[in-house]
Amino acid sequence: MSSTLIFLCAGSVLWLMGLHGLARLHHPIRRIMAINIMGSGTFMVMIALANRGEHSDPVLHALVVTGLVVAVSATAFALRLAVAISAHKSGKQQAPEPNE
Amino acid sequence: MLSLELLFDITLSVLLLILAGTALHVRHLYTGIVLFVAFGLLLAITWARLGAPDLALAEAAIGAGLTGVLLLAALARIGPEPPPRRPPARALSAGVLGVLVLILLIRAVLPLEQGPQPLPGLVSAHLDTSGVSHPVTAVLLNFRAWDTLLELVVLLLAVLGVRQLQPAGYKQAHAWTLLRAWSRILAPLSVIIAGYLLWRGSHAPGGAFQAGALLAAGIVLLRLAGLLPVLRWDDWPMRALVLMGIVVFLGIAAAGAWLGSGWLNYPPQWSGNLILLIEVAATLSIAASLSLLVIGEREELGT
Amino acid sequence: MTDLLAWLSGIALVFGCFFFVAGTLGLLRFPDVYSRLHAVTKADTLGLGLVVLGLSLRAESWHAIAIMFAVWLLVMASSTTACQLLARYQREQDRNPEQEDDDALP
Amino acid sequence: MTLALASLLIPLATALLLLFLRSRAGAWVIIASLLSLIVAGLALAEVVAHGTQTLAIGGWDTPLGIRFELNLLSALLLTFTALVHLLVAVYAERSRHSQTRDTDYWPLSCLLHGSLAALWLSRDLFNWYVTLELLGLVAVAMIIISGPKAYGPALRYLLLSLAASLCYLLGVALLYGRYGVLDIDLLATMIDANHTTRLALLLMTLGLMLKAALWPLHLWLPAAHASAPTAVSALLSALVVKGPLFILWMLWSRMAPVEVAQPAGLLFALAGIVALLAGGWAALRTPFLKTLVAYSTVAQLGYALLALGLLLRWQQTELSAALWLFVLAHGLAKVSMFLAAGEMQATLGSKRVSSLKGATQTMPIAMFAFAVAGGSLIGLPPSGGFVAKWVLLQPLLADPVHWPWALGVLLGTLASAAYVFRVVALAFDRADPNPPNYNPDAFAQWLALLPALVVWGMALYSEPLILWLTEVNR
Repeated sequence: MSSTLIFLCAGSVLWLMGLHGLARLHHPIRRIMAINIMGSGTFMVMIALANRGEHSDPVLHALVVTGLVVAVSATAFALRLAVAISAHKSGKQQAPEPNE
Repeated sequence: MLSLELLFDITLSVLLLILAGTALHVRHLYTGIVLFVAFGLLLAITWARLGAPDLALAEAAIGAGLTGVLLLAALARIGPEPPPRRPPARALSAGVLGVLVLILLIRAVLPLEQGPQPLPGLVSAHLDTSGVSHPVTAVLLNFRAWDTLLELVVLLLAVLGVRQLQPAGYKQAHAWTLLRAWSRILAPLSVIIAGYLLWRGSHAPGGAFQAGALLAAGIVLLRLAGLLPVLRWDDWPMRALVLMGIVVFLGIAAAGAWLGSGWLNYPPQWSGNLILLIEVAATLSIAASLSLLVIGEREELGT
Repeated sequence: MTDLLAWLSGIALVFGCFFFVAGTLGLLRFPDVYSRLHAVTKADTLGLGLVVLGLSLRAESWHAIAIMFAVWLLVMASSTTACQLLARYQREQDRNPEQEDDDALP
Repeated sequence: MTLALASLLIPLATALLLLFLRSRAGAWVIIASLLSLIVAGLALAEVVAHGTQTLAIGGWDTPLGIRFELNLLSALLLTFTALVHLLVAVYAERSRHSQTRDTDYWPLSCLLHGSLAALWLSRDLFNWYVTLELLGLVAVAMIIISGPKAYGPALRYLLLSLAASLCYLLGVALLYGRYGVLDIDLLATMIDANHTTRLALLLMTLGLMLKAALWPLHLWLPAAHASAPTAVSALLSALVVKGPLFILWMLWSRMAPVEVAQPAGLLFALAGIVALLAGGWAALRTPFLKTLVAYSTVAQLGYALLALGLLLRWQQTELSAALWLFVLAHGLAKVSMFLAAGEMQATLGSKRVSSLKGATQTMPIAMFAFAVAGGSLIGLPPSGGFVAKWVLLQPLLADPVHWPWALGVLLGTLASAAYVFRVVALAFDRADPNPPNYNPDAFAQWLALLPALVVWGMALYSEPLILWLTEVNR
């Protein structure tokens, strides 16, 4: 039992929780959060793998940095898309009313 | 028995799992988002614990900070809606399937506690010729620079994608005086820290992405406080900023291919300076793109 | 001397943690937004201050102490601002009760 | 290799230039894709003459760096991508109905071209992840050009595509944890059939199948492809779904251990047969024209899946040729079909198949393009689709044990014939033709016909094509 193993397992569970959430949840924001949790689980597996040896593995760290930027770009795009959908849905029913 | 370190690790992972679960399934969406931000911060601590300070910085800035702002902004405009409940039979079957997949996953990761790791050795062997002394930066901007270049294109595509959306009718709230005063102090600080992170990236944890994200956070804050004018894609300096990173990167790659040494192959005596140049351009591009993603509106973006 | 410092630092850390726990409990259990804010900002300011104090007593260089002090100052300033903004938002909500408040914590 | 890199760089640089100048001039894109096509053709000639070339990016050899490999298949796919992009760009520039006038379609299509070129050349598992994300984002960005009604399918596509990428990425992480390298050929030398490898392959395969809309993970495709602008639907069906398919083929035919690949091949082949039938049936039933064409993509991808499965099952490398011939023929035919369908739909003013009544009279050229492209999808000789099917059927007919598979192909052919004839028969019903809302645009219809003619022309070059594609598998 080592910390690598703990985080490998925790990462797998997180990934699965994200996948499950994506399949079961309906609200777009929740689904987007689920995908982010799935991503965090994947990154956790990668970083736990990087932490195995004497020195941590810089290649995996670099891959995760790339993955994080990809994740945040996609999240931002998805959220804006979700907002646009709800705006156009409510726009069909009544004139759009700025919230807040 | 259990050492203190293991106890800490176990507590951390259990907390993460609980936070993730409640963030997804809690009744109020707002609570879920707050918990999700907390999850991101705890994740940053986990990365630091696992010896990845670069990622801890990136996660805190990008994962927790910007994603949190994005989620809350989206919630304000979409509004919560009660999710319809699924019949319990399907929940049960999903649960059984989940446990099965989990067993497969755990069986697959168990042997990974030890494994061959040829790359870290190679990285440190070639670190001297890479032009920087921090291994993660060396991988990002030299050994696997092509990934990084494409990743900048991903960011650009997200900006372009948001640009295709038609206006959603959204008015920015009026900012209070205190917020304005506080952002006047914070924004310069974020610029200084971003510059420091960028400079530090060549020899220690830090680098273009962390710096860009921090810079973007400063810009977003100023914009929300109403201290910055609207960010328009239509202004050519904005477009130039967004595209600069890719142009500089591609330019250096193509010049290398043209002048002899090869695609993305930096001449050894210049590699340090070239990497710095790319990093500065990339930082500005990332900051501009992320700010457009978070606060750019179609009315402001489009024609 | 070192012993004394270690003891002092330990006490400060314990008290710091106590304030964090108390603040969290207050956040969860107090009835309205204002008292919750009171609890949580107190935790930030006092709890973090004590933790920083405790760690400073153990620090090896002035540099580290300066950084921790800067962290404390920044956190204090931002929590003050955030608290003020939240309280103000809540007061506006209280004045216009017709706007339904879906976002309140349960 | 320089030529291949140029073919990748030209569209990327054009996209950046267009974005900076805020230009929406299609002529630039046409010139750029023509240049890219010429350069890719030269690269293909070079590979034919001198064999496979590799490039270590940045001068760093694997496993440290990323490797590009230009073999016959990559060169062919580069050429194919540039050709399809060119054909679609000419149509989109000229037609009134492409729904891409004065939009960001132009820089986006260039970015799509560049991303695919990067995918064809790369041989690195993680680099493929980044190119997959590029493809997903660019596809979604292009779908939402057509306006708010496409937002729903686009969001669904985006979320599924992200989840699929993360499946793939977890698989890559497991493989890296087990073997410590990311280059596919290095992995192929080390890999053995253990539990981690199996699960990693399963995760990557599921992710890629979802992205390539292979049955049973295809449900997002019809809505997304049908709601996109016409030119975009053509690009999506012809190119985007082929990217993940390429990676899937690489993983299984080059890297996976034989004892895992053989049982998996059976599953792939069965899924392929089901895809042929289910996709064909859905195409036969749907009331909407573009949805019909989109379901036909699902069905046609079944052939590719079947070829991949049998290739793995019997370890017969000739079947790679069948797979890639299907991809090329289907891509060109589908471009023609989508362009013709979009042109007819816009001119006749209805999305329904029933509005095509008498279309041979009102829009004869577009209907002809649809029928010619459909002929290739059915596999009528001497079209590209026929060549592909012929290469696939040869080993199936050689041995009576394999005849059940041939029966599956036959049923699939019948299904595709059914949905093509459903449209064509309606179009020949000239008794009471549906009057067009606009004057039919003859030139745009000719442009829609062009790719279909190319796919029939493919048959003329079938011999070198088969020869090259048989060699690609090591």
